Amino acid sequence: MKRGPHLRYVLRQAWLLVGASPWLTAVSALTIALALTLVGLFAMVQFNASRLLRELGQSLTVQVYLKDGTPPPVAAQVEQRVRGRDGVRAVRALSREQDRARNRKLLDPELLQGLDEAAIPGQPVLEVEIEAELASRGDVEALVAWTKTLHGVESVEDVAFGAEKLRLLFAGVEIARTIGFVLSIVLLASAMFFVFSTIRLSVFSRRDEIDILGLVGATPTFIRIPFLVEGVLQGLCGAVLATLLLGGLHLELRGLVRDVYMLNVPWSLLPPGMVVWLFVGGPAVGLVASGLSVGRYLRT
Amino acid sequence: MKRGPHLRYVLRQAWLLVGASPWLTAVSALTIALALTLVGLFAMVQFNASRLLRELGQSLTVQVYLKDGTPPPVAAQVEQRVRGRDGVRAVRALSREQDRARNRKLLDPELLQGLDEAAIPGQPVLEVEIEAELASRGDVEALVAWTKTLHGVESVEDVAFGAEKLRLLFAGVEIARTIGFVLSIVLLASAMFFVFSTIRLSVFSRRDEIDILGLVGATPTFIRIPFLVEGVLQGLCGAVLATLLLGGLHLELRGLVRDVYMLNVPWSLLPPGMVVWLFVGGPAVGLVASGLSVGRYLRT
Amino acid sequence: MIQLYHVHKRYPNGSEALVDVTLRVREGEFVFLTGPSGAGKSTLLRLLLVMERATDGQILIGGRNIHVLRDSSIPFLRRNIGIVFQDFRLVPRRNVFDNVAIALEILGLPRREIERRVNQLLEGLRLLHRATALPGDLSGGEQQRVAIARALVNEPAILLADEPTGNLDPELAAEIMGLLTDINRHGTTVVVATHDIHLIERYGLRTLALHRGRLADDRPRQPRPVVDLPSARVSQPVALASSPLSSQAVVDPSPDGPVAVAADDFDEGGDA
Amino acid sequence: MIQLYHVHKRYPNGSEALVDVTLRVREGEFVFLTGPSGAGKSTLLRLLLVMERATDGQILIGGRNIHVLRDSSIPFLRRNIGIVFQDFRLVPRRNVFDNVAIALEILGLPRREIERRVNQLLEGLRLLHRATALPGDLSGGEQQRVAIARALVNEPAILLADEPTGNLDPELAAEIMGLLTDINRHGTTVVVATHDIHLIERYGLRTLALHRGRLADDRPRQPRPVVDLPSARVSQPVALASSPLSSQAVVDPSPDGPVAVAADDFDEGGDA
Ligand SMILES: Nc1ncnc2c1ncn2[C@@H]1O[C@H](COP(=O)(O)OP(=O)(O)OP(=O)(O)O)[C@@H](O)[C@H]1O
Ligand SMILES: Nc1ncnc2c1ncn2[C@@H]1O[C@H](COP(=O)(O)OP(=O)(O)OP(=O)(O)O)[C@@H](O)[C@H]1O
Ligand SMILES: [Mg+2]
Ligand SMILES: [Mg+2]
Repeated sequence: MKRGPHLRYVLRQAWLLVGASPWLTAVSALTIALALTLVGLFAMVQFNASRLLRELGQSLTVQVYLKDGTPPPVAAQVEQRVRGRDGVRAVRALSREQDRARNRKLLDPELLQGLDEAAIPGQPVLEVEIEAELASRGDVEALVAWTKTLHGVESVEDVAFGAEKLRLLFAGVEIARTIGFVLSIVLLASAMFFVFSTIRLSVFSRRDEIDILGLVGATPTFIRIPFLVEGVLQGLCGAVLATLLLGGLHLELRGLVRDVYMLNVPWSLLPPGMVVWLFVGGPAVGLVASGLSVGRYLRT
Repeated sequence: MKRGPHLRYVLRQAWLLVGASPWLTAVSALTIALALTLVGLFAMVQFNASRLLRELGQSLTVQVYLKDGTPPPVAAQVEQRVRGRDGVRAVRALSREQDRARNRKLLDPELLQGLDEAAIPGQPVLEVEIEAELASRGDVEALVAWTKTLHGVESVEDVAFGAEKLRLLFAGVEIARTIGFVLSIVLLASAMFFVFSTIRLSVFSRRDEIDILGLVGATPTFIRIPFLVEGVLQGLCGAVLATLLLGGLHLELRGLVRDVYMLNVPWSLLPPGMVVWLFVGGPAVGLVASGLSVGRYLRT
Repeated sequence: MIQLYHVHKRYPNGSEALVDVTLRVREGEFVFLTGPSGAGKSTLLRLLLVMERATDGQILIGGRNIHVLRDSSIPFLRRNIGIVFQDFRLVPRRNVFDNVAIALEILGLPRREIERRVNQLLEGLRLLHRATALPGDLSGGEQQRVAIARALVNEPAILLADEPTGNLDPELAAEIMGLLTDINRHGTTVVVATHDIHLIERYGLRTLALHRGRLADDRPRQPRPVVDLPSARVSQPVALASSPLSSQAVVDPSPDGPVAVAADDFDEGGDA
Repeated sequence: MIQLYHVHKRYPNGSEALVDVTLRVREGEFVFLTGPSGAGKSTLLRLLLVMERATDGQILIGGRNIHVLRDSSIPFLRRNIGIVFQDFRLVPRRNVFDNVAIALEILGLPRREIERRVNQLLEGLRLLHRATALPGDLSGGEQQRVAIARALVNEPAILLADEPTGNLDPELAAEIMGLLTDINRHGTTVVVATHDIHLIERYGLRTLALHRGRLADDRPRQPRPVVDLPSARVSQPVALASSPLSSQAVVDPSPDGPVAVAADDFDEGGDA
């Protein structure tokens, strides 16, 4: 006798549930959308911060300044020693003149006016490209330690390395991550709470119906199924909304980053497969929330 | 005959409304709390960004490097001319040795080992303290233009000014502001929507009661008042919660900023009077939301 | 007191609940309204309370045309009309005492006065021991009596009762009828909608019969009411002196004299 | 079919709704349950449906002790019991057809079968023209008939009816009673709680009287029922042949024979 309801009946009842209180359905769908959007935003920030740091790590170079007048053979010897180290991808030697030419390009043309060539700083330099795995601030410190060992090498006058900048960048990313994480947790918790409680209210506002169904012999499963389907439908609507919202925000943020930082932004700042996750997560949230709330009501 | 209900009756009914569905009341109070917390966070970010920039503007210095070997009289003359300009608060002249001593302090002691005194960079310098009103990125550009005019002055070799850093800072602040603003708008709108709809649901779940009161001769005002009081109570609860939440977040953020940026943080990052605003805004939101929802129901 | 002229009521779904009903109930009258299920009895009472507006025709209550009553005046009309709904319409989240007290809270009576009156009435209806119970925890008959208490407590000029004894045993029904005739004797106009032929026959009062929305019969009051049908088992008459209503009538006690419902009573007074 | 042994029911608020009730209703019997308001009639029916659990004592239905019934078996018990509630308990957001169809949807009957049975029954109860109306748009009597239809539609082994004619005019009441005696004649055990002495007297069936929770009287079936009280105005007997129940009885038609409710019917079957 343990037959479930007909599909036709289920769809009809779920549709009636939606139609009977479109307002409630909209609230639930919107909360789910909001929750998904927040998760999406957080994922987006995480994804892009990681990508940025990975790219930074790939193009990291350390400038090893050699003492002025270091003879080419000694320079070549130093180059050789640096090249042999772990984590070094490439070493490029620049002579005093090459360095000066490079600096001239970097400097303000106005500044250069009236200055003679010799006034432009220049020094023999080894540009060391480092293959670093930059995943945390600890990696930066390790890199700093690594460069310090170069000071012991003869003929090395100075080692320039944007450690301070990197430290600041990491601090910034970390602070953004932490704030984002705390906010996401707070907002996600609230959103989950809302989804749960709106669906619970939806169940609550239909407790007469649920009671009566029970009284005429419906099994808890039979009563539950239309509510679960409703939850899934709300989750789907939420996923659609969240996709639209995130798409809009994505465009907005891309434009912002491009205009303010003048950076070349990759086509998509969204983690791949995110839309799929939204469309899995939305219905799942709806299902779980409605399952919990109907289950709770039916048990008491 | 247009007498309102007794205060005793109103309080009793409002209390019964709360007690009859503590869940709904909790949801409403929490939404209000969330909305207020978000407004508070946004105000906090705004407030601190402005303060930071104002402080930056006050302690801004431009280093005017003079050519090595500039005779003291010429230096004094340049100093005089710079001092005469608009917006200059103070000028301090450093000799080559004073600059070198200062740089030594800044440099890594390890780096200095084995270096002779002369290897430490040093140059006669004018430290120009500028009184700038830094309110927008435009102000930075104006400052850059101002410093450029110093390049024309004879004996000036270079003008160092953290324009790039400032630009970056402003860009960062601006991007944070924009994201914060967009997010706040989105989240506030959702929160307002939720407050409105939870109170509307609360009214909805008591429509039998409202109908019956109307049928026995209660005026719309009489019916409305307990709901309005309930809304105000929910707003008050929301304000208390928001104050606690913001207090907690404030401590958290202060700790974070201090630990990560190693900055000396002022005792309070909260805009003054914010708590008062929370306690005005919470009940106001509750009142308006409940007024709107009861009004709507009573009209139809 | 109550006058209907060619009243029609068609619900949005098309059912014709009332068709060309013209009738008049004088002040202080006691009238039964009867007719088969779906005849339009409840609809007629709903029109009097302006829960629905007539599709056509005129309805006068206390000389005032309620067809053109402003929405803001409706509460003041309703304060003069006590009603017992067929499905009771008690507030589920308020206990018995509060449900009855509502009608007085609305009038802004002092708390002690409210308590005195409500308790007195509940006692008369044998409900005092259930005063703190919620409606959901009452038996059907108990709920019905709470609904009756709420309608009576503010001593209205008109009392409308829809099937007020449908859930009561004959003994209690007789008591309720006693209460209603008592309040009627003090000037209140009473209209009782009922299917209970035995009730109607026993009291021999004026009876309006509806049939498919039309007024099919208007049987005048019988000179000598049949009070003692063998099957009715009427108990001792209700102690009228102890009834809260007899002790303090605010309306004119002469059954045919002018009852204190002026047309202006339905307005919000001078401060409207 | 129904056996109660020393059943007590005390509600959490302390009211003693049933006190030491012992009674037995045999398969295929038709029993009236009567008693003044608050006597415990509805409570007794609620216990049979396991909406409440008895405080003390044993209740057997179809030989099975429902006092120890697992929660998960309750729905299967209820499918064998049709019930008409005193306050109807229709689902407000489903129309008349859907309200009646619920009892069959639960059983997983094919849609066409559901439509056929529901429409036939609605027609018999003169409700077919209101099939798409919501309960809130029905008159009291119409709601009551929908509740009756829902209880009858799945041809239960036991039918419990709480005041099933309280909102019906005598004519319709007689038709409903005809329907109930009809289903009873086909083997269904029927228990009707009512205050209507006239109804009880007319049919002369076994009558159990409760008084303050105690079984005060058990009057056996009268050999010659009085069917034609002058006031009853009973219409022509209901066309039994057209009733959906007579055409396809699932229960044994002999009134005293064993009715097809095995104890196992209340369980979820082999797949539980
Ligand atoms: N809100 C409504 N919308 C649509 N139709 C309605 C509504 N209320 C009542 N009706 C219909 O109007 C007719 C008269 O209903 P009404 O409730 O007045 O009957 P009644 O005489 O009170 O019947 P009963 O004795 O069964 O209570 C019925 O056919 C009913 O279905
Ligand atoms: N849920 C409940 N909680 C507390 N007390 C209850 C509850 N339900 C009923 N009672 C009380 O139990 C007693 C019996 O109630 P029950 O509903 O069984 O009476 P009844 O015989 O059906 O009366 P009526 O003819 O008025 O419907 C009453 O005094 C009632 O107040
Ligand atoms: Mg009616
Ligand atoms: Mg009962």
